[in-house]
Parts: sequence; C-alpha cells; structure tokens
Amino acid sequence: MKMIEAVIQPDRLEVVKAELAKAGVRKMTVFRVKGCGQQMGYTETYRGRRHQVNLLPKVCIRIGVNEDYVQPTIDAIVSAARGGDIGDGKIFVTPLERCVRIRTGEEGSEAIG
Amino acid sequence: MKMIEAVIQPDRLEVVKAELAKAGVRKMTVFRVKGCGQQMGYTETYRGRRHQVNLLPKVCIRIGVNEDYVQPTIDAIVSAARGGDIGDGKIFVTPLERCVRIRTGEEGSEAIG
Amino acid sequence: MKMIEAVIQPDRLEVVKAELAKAGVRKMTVFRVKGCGQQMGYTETYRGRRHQVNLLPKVCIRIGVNEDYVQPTIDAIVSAARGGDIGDGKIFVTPLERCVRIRTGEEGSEAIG
Amino acid sequence: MSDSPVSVMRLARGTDVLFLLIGAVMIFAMHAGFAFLEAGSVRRQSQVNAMNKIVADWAVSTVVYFLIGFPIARGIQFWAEAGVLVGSRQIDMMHFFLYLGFAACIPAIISGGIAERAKFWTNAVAGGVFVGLVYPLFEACTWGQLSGLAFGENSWLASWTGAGFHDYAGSVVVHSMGGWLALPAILILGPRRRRYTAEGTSVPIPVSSIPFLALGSWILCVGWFGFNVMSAGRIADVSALVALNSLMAMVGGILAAMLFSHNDAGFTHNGALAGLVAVCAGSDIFHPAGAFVVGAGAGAIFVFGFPMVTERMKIDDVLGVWPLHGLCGSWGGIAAGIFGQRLFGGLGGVSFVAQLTVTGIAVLFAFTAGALVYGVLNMTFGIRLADQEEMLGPDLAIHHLEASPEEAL
Amino acid sequence: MSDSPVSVMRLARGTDVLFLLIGAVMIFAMHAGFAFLEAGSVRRQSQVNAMNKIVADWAVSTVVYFLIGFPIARGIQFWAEAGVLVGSRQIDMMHFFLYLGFAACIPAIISGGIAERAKFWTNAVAGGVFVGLVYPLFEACTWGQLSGLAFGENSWLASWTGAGFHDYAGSVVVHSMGGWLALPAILILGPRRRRYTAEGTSVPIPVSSIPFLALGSWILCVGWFGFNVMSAGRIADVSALVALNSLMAMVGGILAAMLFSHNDAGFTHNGALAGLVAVCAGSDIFHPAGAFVVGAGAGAIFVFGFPMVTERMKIDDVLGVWPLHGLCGSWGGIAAGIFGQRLFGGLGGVSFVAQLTVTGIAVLFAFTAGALVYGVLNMTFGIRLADQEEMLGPDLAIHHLEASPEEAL
Amino acid sequence: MSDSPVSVMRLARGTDVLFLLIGAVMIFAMHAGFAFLEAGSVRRQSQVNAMNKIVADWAVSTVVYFLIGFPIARGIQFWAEAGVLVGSRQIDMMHFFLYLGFAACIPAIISGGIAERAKFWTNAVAGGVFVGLVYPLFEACTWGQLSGLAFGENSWLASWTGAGFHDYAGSVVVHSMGGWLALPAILILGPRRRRYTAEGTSVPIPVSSIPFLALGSWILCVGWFGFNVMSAGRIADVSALVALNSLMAMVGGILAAMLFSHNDAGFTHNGALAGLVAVCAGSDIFHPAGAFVVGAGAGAIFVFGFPMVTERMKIDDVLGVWPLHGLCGSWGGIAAGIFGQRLFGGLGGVSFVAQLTVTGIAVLFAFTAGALVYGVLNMTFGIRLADQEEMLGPDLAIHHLEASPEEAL
Ligand SMILES: Nc1ncnc2c1ncn2[C@@H]1O[C@H](COP(=O)(O)OP(=O)(O)O)[C@@H](O)[C@H]1O
Ligand SMILES: Nc1ncnc2c1ncn2[C@@H]1O[C@H](COP(=O)(O)OP(=O)(O)O)[C@@H](O)[C@H]1O
Ligand SMILES: Nc1ncnc2c1ncn2[C@@H]1O[C@H](COP(=O)(O)OP(=O)(O)O)[C@@H](O)[C@H]1O
Repeated sequence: MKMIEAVIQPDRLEVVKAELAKAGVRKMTVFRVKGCGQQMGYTETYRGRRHQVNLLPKVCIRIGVNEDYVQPTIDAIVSAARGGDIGDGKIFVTPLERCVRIRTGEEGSEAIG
Repeated sequence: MKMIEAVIQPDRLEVVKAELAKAGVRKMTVFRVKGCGQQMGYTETYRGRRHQVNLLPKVCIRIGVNEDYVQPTIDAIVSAARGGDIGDGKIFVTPLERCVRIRTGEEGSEAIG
Repeated sequence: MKMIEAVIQPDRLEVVKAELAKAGVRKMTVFRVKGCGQQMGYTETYRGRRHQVNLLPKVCIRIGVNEDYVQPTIDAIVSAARGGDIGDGKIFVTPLERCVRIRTGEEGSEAIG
Repeated sequence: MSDSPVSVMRLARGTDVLFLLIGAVMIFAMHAGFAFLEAGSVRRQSQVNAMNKIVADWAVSTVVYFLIGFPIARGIQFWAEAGVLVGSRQIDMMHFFLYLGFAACIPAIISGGIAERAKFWTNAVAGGVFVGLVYPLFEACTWGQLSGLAFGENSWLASWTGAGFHDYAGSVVVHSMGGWLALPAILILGPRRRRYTAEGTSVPIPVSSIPFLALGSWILCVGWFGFNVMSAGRIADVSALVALNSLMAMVGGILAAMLFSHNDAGFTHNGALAGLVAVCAGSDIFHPAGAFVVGAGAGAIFVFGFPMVTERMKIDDVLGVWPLHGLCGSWGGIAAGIFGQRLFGGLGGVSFVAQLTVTGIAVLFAFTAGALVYGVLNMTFGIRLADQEEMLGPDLAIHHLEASPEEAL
Repeated sequence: MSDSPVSVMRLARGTDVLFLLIGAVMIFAMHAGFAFLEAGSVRRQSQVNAMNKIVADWAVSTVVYFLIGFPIARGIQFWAEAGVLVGSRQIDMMHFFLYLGFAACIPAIISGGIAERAKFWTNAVAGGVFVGLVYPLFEACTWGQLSGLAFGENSWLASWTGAGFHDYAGSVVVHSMGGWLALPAILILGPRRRRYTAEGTSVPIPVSSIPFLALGSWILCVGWFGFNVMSAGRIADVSALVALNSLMAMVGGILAAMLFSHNDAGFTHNGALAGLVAVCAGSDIFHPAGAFVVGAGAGAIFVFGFPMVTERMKIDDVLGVWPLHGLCGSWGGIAAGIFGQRLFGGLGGVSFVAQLTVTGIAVLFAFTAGALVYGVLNMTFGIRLADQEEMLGPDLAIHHLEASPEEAL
Repeated sequence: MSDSPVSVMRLARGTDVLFLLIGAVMIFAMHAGFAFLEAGSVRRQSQVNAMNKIVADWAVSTVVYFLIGFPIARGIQFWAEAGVLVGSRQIDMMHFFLYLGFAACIPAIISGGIAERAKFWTNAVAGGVFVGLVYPLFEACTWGQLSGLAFGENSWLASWTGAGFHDYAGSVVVHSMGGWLALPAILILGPRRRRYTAEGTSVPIPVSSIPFLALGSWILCVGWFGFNVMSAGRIADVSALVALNSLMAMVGGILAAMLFSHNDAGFTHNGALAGLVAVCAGSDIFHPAGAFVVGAGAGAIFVFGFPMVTERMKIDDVLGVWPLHGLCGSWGGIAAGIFGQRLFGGLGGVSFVAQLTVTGIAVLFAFTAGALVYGVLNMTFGIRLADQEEMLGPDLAIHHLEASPEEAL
C-alpha cells in the first residue's frame, strides 16, 4: 500500500476529484496548506514593518491506495491538476504499512477502499 | 519507529485523547481536514450554480511512536473513535526513520516520547 | 528521497524559512496544526461546562528532499527553530519513494527541487 | 427654504414622525442583532441559516402584521388611497412600523431556541401565526383596542387590584411571550443530535464565534434604547427616566452575569440583554437604583437558569431564549409591581397583584399557543430536519451554501 | 438650563439640523455597509481592498463634492468665514453632508462591480470625476439648480408630459446612475482571471463570507431609512408614507428573492437591497401595497438578472451592481410612473412618459460617461492590476496586508 | 392622539430629550467600536478579552460615574424619588447618560494600549478610579462646576489670556486625557512577551483581523457625530458647523494616513479616528478647510508617531492609543488655538496661550494620575498576567474561552 500526497492549486480540486472518481478513487483526506516552490514571493507590510512572504495557498490531498491503484491515481491527478502554470504542484508517494478501518477494525487492502 | 495517522470524527477527539493518555501516549499533532469516504456527498449552490461537494469535516491526528507503542496506540484510537456510523475514519501507519527533538537535538527513541 | 516533517513554534517560521533558504531549500508545504507534547495543558469552560484542552498552536512544515539534503535541512531547522523553551517541536523523517512534478510530469530527484 | 415660518402644529407632527421613525429603525436594526447573536452562538454549519431565518421572519412578520395583526391589535388598517394616508394617517403609519418591530421579535426570539435543527418553512409559518394572531391578541389586551376590557386602566383587573397591568415596553407582552412560545417548540423538537448521550450525559456543543455573539449583543443593546424610550409613542411623552433605567438595568445585568459566571464572555453579553428584558415593563416607574437591582436579578436568573435548563433539565435551548426572554421577562413583569412602588423610590400607581396575575396569564397563554401551533405543525408537516440534513447542517441542507463558501473543500 | 424659553424659530431650525444630521449620518453609515457587502462577496484576498476602497472613495468624494460637485449641483459653496456659516448657512451645511452621502454612493456602487482586479488609484480618480462632475450635473438637472430647465416641475419635460420627472430619493439619480456607470468599467476591465475558461465555461468564484455579506446588507437596509425619509430635506416635510413604503418594498424584495432563489442567502440579502433601490423614486407616492409589488419586482429582477449577466452574458460583475443598482434603479424610475398613479392607489401627479424618458436619458448619460472616463483611464494609466498582482490578490498587491495577518504563513 | 395640541414648552423639552438621547446612544454605540477595533488589532487569543474588557469598563464606569463622578463634575445626583426625577430632572438624566459616554471613553482608550497582557480586575479598578475621580475632576474644571474657577470663561485663565480654555467636544478633556493616562500603564506593564528580542530588535506581532478593525473604526466614526454634535447639550444650540467640521477632519485624517502609509488599511482606518480626535476641541469654531488641515495633521501624527513609539522607543502600545488619543488629542487642543482664530477663517474668541497652557496641564495631570494609580496597583496586586497566562492568551487564561470555541482542538 502507498500513501499518495498531492499538493495542487485550490481551484483544481473539483476537477481532480472528478478525475479521481473516474479512476475509481473516491476516498481521500483534504486540507488547505500554503506552499512555496518556483513561484515568486511577495512582501507584506504591517504598520511600516515589511517582511517577506512567499507562501501561496494550495490544497493538499492524501490518499491511501493499494499498489495497483498507485499509477492510475497519479495519472488522474497529473492530468486534472495540470494548468501549465508554475505552481501546479507536486505528488509525493510514501510507503504505507498498515491501514485500519476504525468502524470495523478491518485491516489492509480491505480497509483502504 | 512509526508514524500513525488517524482520521476521525471531530467530536470524538476528546475521547480519543483521553484514551491515548491512558495508553501512555500524550504527544501528538492535530489538525482539521475534510474527508470523503463511504459517506454520501451533497450539493452546494452559489447564486444559481450548483456543484458537488462530498467532503465532510474530520480531524487528523499524527503521532510518532516507538514500535512497542504502535499496537496500543492503534487500539486506543479504534476503541475511542468508533461510533458505529459510516464516516468513523481510518488509521494509517507509515515507517518513520528519524525523529529529532528540536530543543535538545536528541534523536530517535528518546526524542519521540 | 525523504519527506521531512517539522512541527515548530509559529513565531519561528520566518527564521526557519530564512535559514532553509541559506541551506538551499526553498520548496516546502506549510500548514497550521495544534500539538501537545511536554507543554502543560489548560482548561476551557463554556457556559459553566469545563473541558481539558492541551493543544497549543504550532506550524507544520513538510519538505521533500534528496538524500544529500536531509542533514542540512534538519540542521537548518534545528538551529533556527530552537528557542530553548519546552514546545520547540520535533522533526520527523520518513522515506519518500516517488515525487512527481505535476506541471511537467517529471519524476524523482529532478522533480523534487 | 427651511427659514420660512413653520406652524408649531406641523413642527410637532414632524417631530413625532421623526421620533417614531428613530424608534422603529432602531428596533428594526435590533433584528440584525438577533441574527448575529444566533450566528455566533451556533455552529458554523448553522450561521447562514441563522441569518436567513431572521430576515425571513422579519419579512413574513411585516406582511401578516400589516394584513391581520395590527388591525387586530389596534383596530387600524391602511386600505385607503395614498392621499388619505399622507393626509391624516402619518402617525398611524409610524406606529405600525414601530409596533411591527415589537411583534417581529417573537419569531426572532424563538429562532434562537430552535436553532440548528428546525425546518425552515414550517417555522416561518409558525412565526406568521404568532405575529398575525397570537401576539396581536395579547397586544390588544394590554396596549391595544381590548385593553379597556382586559388588562388596561379601566378593566376588571384595575377595578379588582386598583391598577391596570403595567408593561411599558414589553417585558411580558414581547419577551416573556416570545420565551414561553419558544419552550414548547424546543421541547417538541427535542435536542440536537449528539447533544446528550443515550445515557443522558450532556455534551455541550461549542459555539462558533464570540465576536459575532458580542456584535449581536451590542446591536441589540443599542437598539433597545429605541425599543424602550420610543414606547412613549410620541415626543411629548418621552421620558428620560426610561433611558436612564434601561441603562442601569443593562449595567446591573452585565455586572451580575460577569461576576456569577466568572467573566464568561457568553454570559456577560447575554447578561446585558437579560437586564434589558427585565427592565422594559417598569422602565418608566423605577428609580434608577431599583432598575439596577432588577437588571442584576435578571443577569443572575440567566447565569443560573441557562445551565439548569440545558444541563439539568436537558432542554436543548440553544441560545437560552426561555431563561433569557421567558424567565427574565416574567421577572420583569413582576418586578414592576415591586420596584415600581413608591416604597422603593418608584413612581407608584402599580399593583403587585395585577402584575403577577397578568404575567401568569401571559405564561399560560403563550405556552398553550406555542404547544398548539408547533404540535399541529409537527403532526402535519413535521418541524424537524431529517437526520442526514441535520448532520450536514442547515446551511447546506436548506440553503445549499456554507458561511464561508470560499473555504469549502 | 434647557428650561429657559426657546423661540419656536430656533427650535424649528435646531430640529431641522437634527433631522438632516440623522439622515446624513445614517447615509454615511451605509458606506460601512457597502464595505462589508463587498468584503463578504469577494475572496479573502480582496477583503482589505474592499475596505480601503470604500473609505478612500468616501474621502475623495467629500473633497471633490465640497469643492466642485455641490456648487455645480446646488449653486452653494462655503468659502465664507466660520461666523457667516454659523449665522445663516446651517441648513446649507447639513444639506451638503446629506447630499454628499448620496453622491458618494456612486463610487461605492461601482466598487462592487470592479472588485478584485481594478487598480486602486485610477479607480479613485474615476470616482472623483463622477462625484465632482458627472453626478452633480445630473443632480442639478433633477433636484438642483438646473431642474427648472431640465427635468423639474416647470421644465420643457413637464410642459410636454404634464409632470416633471419624479425621483424622490434617487432610484435613477443615484442607483441607476451608479449601476450604469459601472457597466462600462466592468466591460473594459474584463473578467477576473480564471472566471471563465478559454472555452467560455463559467467557473464561479466562491465568496468569502456570508456573515460579512449579511452584515453589509443589514447596515445598508437600516441606513436606507435615512436615505429615503430624510430626502424630505426638512422636518416639516417629513412623510411617514416614505418610511412605510421603504419597509414594504424591502420586504417585497426579500420575499421575492428568497422564493425565486430557493432560500439562497446571498440573493435574499441582496433582494432587500433591490427592493430598496427600486422604491426610492416613488416612495412618497406609492400605496404601501404598490411599494410591495415594486420591491418584489426588483427582487425578481436581481435573482434572474444576476445569473443572466454573469453566466450567460459572461460579464464578471462581481457583486452584481449593474442588475442591482442599474436595472432595479431604472425599474424604480419607471415604476414610479406606474404605481404612483392614483389608479394604483398612489398619490398621482406623476407622468409615465416623463419617468420613462428621463430614466432612459440617465442610462445613456451614465453609460457614455462611464465608458469615456474608464476608457481614457484605461488607455493612459491602465485600470487593471497586472496578472501577478491579481493572483496574489489586491490585499497583498496593493495594501501589502492580508485580511487576517496573524494567520498568514 | 398625537394630533392633540402640544405646548411648545413640552415639545421643546421632548425634543431636547430626544436630541440628548440620540447623542448618548451614539456614544454608547461607539464602545462597540472600541471593542471591535481592539479585537481586530490584537491576536485571536485576545479577542474575547477585548470584548469583555470594554463591556466591563462600561458597566463599572456607569456605576462609579453615577455615584461619584457626575456629582463631582457637575454637582448633580439622583437620590430623589422617581416622581421628582420625572418631574424636573429630565434633562439632568439625559446629561448624565451623555457625559457618561464621554467618561467611559477613558478606560476604553486605555484598554487598547495595555491589551493582551494586563490583568482584568486590577485594570477594571484603575478604570473605576479614573472615571470616578480623576476624569471628573478635570471635567469639573473645564465644563463643570469648577470651570468658573479653573479654565472657564470667567476664570483666572480667561482673565490672563483673554479667553477661557476651549474644548468643545473633548480633544483634551477626553482623548488626550485617556491617551496620557494610558502611557504610564503601558510603560509599567512592559511589552508583550517576544515583542522585542533580548537584543532589542522589534518583532511586530501581526494583528488578527482587518475586517474587525475596520468595523470598529466605522462604528466609532459614525458614533462620533453624536459625540461632537450633541456636545451642544440642547437642540437650540446645535451647530451644523460642528457636523461639517467633524466630517472634514475625518476625511483629512483618512487621506493623510492613506498617503503617508502607502494605503495601509490599519493606518487608514485609524487615520479617520485621528482626525476626529483632533477636531473635537475646535469643531465649533474652525472653518471646514481648517478642520481638514487639523485632521490631516492628526493623520500624519499617527502614521509617523505609531512606528516611532513602537519601533524606535520600543513602547508596546498595542493599538497606538498614546499617539492616537494622547498626541492627536493634544494637537487638537492646541490647533483650536490656531485654526480657531479668525485669521484662519475661524470663529475666533479663542486664545492660543490658553489652549497651550491647559493642554499642557492636562498632559501632566493625566500622566501623573496614571503613573500613581497603575504604580500603586502594580506594587499591591500586580497588573500583569503571569507568563504562562500570557502565553495561553488572556481569552483562555481569564475567560476560559476562545474566540472561536468550535474550532478549538
Ligand atoms: N520539495 C518540496 N517539498 C514539499 N512541498 C513542495 C516541494 N516542492 C513543491 N512543493 C509544494 O508544491 C507547490 C507547487 O510547487 P512549485 O514548485 O511552485 O510548482 P511547479 O513544480 O509546478 O513549478 C509548492 O507551493 C509546495 O506547496
Ligand atoms: N483511502 C483513504 N485515503 C485517505 N483518506 C481516507 C481513505 N479512506 C478514508 N479516509 C478518510 O477517513 C474518513 C472516513 O472514511 P469513511 O470511509 O467515511 O469511514 P468508514 O470507513 O468508517 O466508512 C474519510 O472522510 C477520509 O478523510
Ligand atoms: N511523538 C509525537 N508525535 C507527533 N507530534 C509530536 C510528537 N512529539 C511532539 N510532537 C509535536 O511537537 C510539538 C512540540 O512538542 P513538545 O514535546 O512540547 O516540545 P519539546 O520536545 O521541545 O518539549 C507538540 O506540540 C506536537 O505538535
């Protein structure tokens, strides 16, 4: 099993969700983050004091999947999240050792779906 | 060491914290997320435009633990977070290679606790 | 590749970012969390009902890096985030198997930077 | 042009219109206060609903009070040409606007008790019935065309107790009425999901926003001076004592609530309202020190009453409208019969027995009417959201919109 | 001391000043309503900008209207010693304050249409031109020193149609003017980034905060009673009918918007404003039932007009100021010529043809002036933020400050 | 009923009560503005505290000013039967309410300077002493029963400088007083934790909410017209010039702050307040253009003064109340002696020397009194939260409640 984490542009979320659904991926956990990458930063002032800010709003999606879903999930995200602008985001894949469904106590491949 | 990530119903957080404390787990990082799983979605309209929403509020807990704490931690969460409803959530376990306490620079099993 | 996750005091974020920049690390994903560790908790009352709260505001930084950047990144964070108080936070390192740049589809070490 | 000579008559009439306009607009503005008090005191998933409920209640109230309520209460209607209205009905029109503000408080009060789980339209219908029929009937008996028969100065009551029922600005007629109409609705609806466990343990549901709650309280407090002072009905009868007493009771309510609640912000801001609810009835006859005591009493009633109701009696009265308006309003009605006496520095001319009697009648009347209306609605259309809708929250279930749509994920 | 005898003259003058002050301050307060209505209806990244735009527009308006606009419109200036002003210009000064409030609505209306992407200072300059020249010219023709020549009671219009143009409180002069001045600005600016895809699909941008939007609407509604009632200009001419009609039209707007939008909170709160926009013109001559119908019509216009404009015509009018003020304002101007007739219970003395004619002239005048001013500014300095600035949002790009700086990461 | 003939006497009295009521209520409402200005300018962890501090200060102020302050300042108390109060003390009661609003500004001003780290009750006690004793003493000397002896028209000052001290609406008596009373409190408290590093580098603490800050500013600005205009004390003395000058100074303050701060929203909204603070003293004697200049000067003082104080002098005056009220208030007192002269188009009858002298006396008096009261409280009970409490934030440490309890984790 793998945990797939994608950082995307906020306004691509709906499209990504739709594309994932097509790929059969309907479970996910989503939250708002700020990110900095190749996008330029900017300066913020408060009452005359300036400081450098270079974090822009992004949305982070975390999806636990079985091995055979890894590539379809990545493909779905890449195709839907791509806008062609700098700042489109990244996908990270990490190993996932266990997955437990709280309601039933089920484990593993059954639990993840 | 493992990183345990649990996605639970927001109103179970207090009970989960209490149960974790009983299991000797008192360190954690918590944040609000939205999730979709087996729960039904719903429709949102803004000024006549509808779009599908199927993310519901959840709370995500991340806990770094030593091996021998993995099972007790999972058990504590499962027993406390279970409400019997769809949407009770999932627990994910990923390998954790290093852990550093910023204040002291300590590493590993000492740092995690 | 590794995923480095640091939980720090909110008011150290700017310094940490500056220090990371010196170490050549400019990409990251950041979000607000609440954490509990060695810091004391407190009690909240709402209309006569009390409940125990022991989570304090922290900031979580996630950085995907190539192997040779792991130690410099950790060092940068430790040196900048350290305030000497309890509650300074932790750094967690987990294995990162893949990294994809959404805009280009590039993978691996190229994508991460 | 305004330097041309103006007849005193015309000046007096204009000033009366202005006086009533200020009162009417201040009371209208209070409804924004109801909206924010509720929005701050519910969960985020119910903020939009709080807003739209208050607006809808105001709109429905205006229509039914114009068509039915005001004619019942005061025997005045406006089915004449605009020319006639402008010619001789100026003050009538302003009175309609002013007293509409009072009437529309009824659904706004109820709204806070039934929050987060009531259906929208059945509740709007109930509000319409209250503002169109139930409230005007009682208004007619105390302030309106039936007061001579019922509770007014030449009524049976006055001949029995020596004085008519005294309720200057509506502790009983408006607030107690609203609170006791709300109680059966709250009971019939039952508590919000997960508010009490199956074993009966109370699991308080945290409120969304203290600043919104405080904003609501501030708007209400400010508008209340219109509510009380403009109850005079015309400028020649304006009483500075009413303003001062409202101030003192509000302050009494704040201090009592603050002290008894250990500086809890929710209670403090509601304490101000408790004091104001209680002072309405006797605001024209109390001594300022008496008003302070009455207000402080109301603050204490709310601080001790709210947990009693929601924790011990397990009645999920979300904003505590029954203790706040129902109990403090009744307290105000009775207190007018005590601190209004010359013995306590008051102006006198008020009967304790009359106050007690009519306050009691109001409680019975309101509770019965509320039970009837909500009972019938519950059996016919149902008054509560489906479980799934309540879980989503009324904002999404009813209005398909969250309080912060941009932050939706 | 106030027990000393006071001459009626002095009392009347003082009361007039008070009357106008209340109106002026209520209208001033409405500008806070504009600010919150906009802040709630844009993204969080544009909230600070909404706030500062409204404040800046008010400040610029005050200066230019004092120096140029008011002298043009009414032929009155204040370049005399304070002693002279105090002696004989009291009412003039209050009129300035009152009518400034009307004038300053023009940039405040436009602000909501061009939100999130317009440059700050070029827009402030445009506002200055409108308040200093464009609006006062039209004001002079209807209410001011040119009304005898243009649209007033003894004008060519009156001799042609039998009655002068009737716009009691500015449906056309203020609102329609503002809405139709905004339209070319919105068109020239073009939609916000990513508002429509390259293929022309509409991708609505969710608003930030319903509570702020509702707060703005409430503040506007409350202040509007000053806007309409104090249009009397002096206390002797105050009309309770104006207050009642404003109320009825607001309620009509609420109910229509609520029903047609299926209880959408954005539409409901804007529906109240739509009703109020439309009732201004004929608020002194409608029957209350007529006012209700006019308001309900405006509510419907907005609910159906907004998606037509933003979804079908693909005009990114962020707050919908063109349908709200432009269309509903024009509707109000025409409606005064219909429901103001005695046939519909109105006061009469109004000509449908005159209403239609001047409403049409106002549309043409405003659209042309707006196109001219924004066109020239666009070609010289540019009126739109750079792409990168728009992405960051105007708060950071222009003001270097977010709405919630503490939460910045 | 209101068509019955009304004696002019009665109308005049009623209109006076109404006039004062409007003023009193507008000033009362300003305190909501203080609350939101502070809530927006502190961190989220101190928003609830801001709200409750202002409410508590108002309540304590009412009690002590009723019992002690007003009797000291004006020689008036209300220990008579309600019948007596109603009969002959109507205007006195309204004056109490009006001037209470002025007095209660003192702790509300201080509140913003000491925010986020002061203990609640010791601060409330200090507020009580100021409103009960310190402020009334100065009030008595300028506007009250000692004005003949001290700074009034027939005082030593007037015989020395040719004119009494002129402070129409309290630039010095209220604002400068409040600002200079706050300064020692801020100094004794010391800066918030981590506000300056050990090496003395300033680390600004970002504010929580620009919309709340702006809401506070708007409420204050609107209410200010009551503050200034109703300082007339009775309707016959109302002056339209006061309204116009307040407007012009506010606009001056906005424009100056906006330009000098490069369109910073915090400064812009505080600039409006700076202008209003400064115009109080001479609002009845300036020419509108003079008022604009005075207001613009105040806006500049704040924009340059605030960073000077907080960055260079390292005084952690959270809202900048010393520059805003202390410095701009003193500037207003002195400016009345300049722009009030006929030379600058003013009304004259004012002495620069008298203005300078009493402004100076006020500074010394306030600073000393503040140092004394806070010094004693600091040595006895302590005025600052414990470190751990400050880290948690006053909301949780004092009120056991966060601003958004639902979002607590
Ligand atoms: N190495 C990294 N570690 C963590 N987050 C990253 C990393 N690289 C990119 N991100 C996240 O992805 C977002 C988009 O990255 P960016 O480099 O701007 O996009 P692109 O790769 O399309 O140019 C960033 O804002 C950040 O949140
Ligand atoms: N495969 C997954 N990947 C990421 N998050 C998941 C996954 N499955 C479930 N979740 C999270 O857990 C929450 C509860 O899941 P759900 O399927 O509704 O519960 P249950 O398994 O009890 O029916 C979801 O809202 C989502 O946040
Ligand atoms: N084992 C852990 N798992 C997850 N988060 C942790 C863990 N230990 C610490 N943290 C996070 O780090 C923060 C600081 O931890 P704390 O123990 O208070 O600091 P310190 O180690 O400096 O005493 C906590 O608030 C929590 O968010």
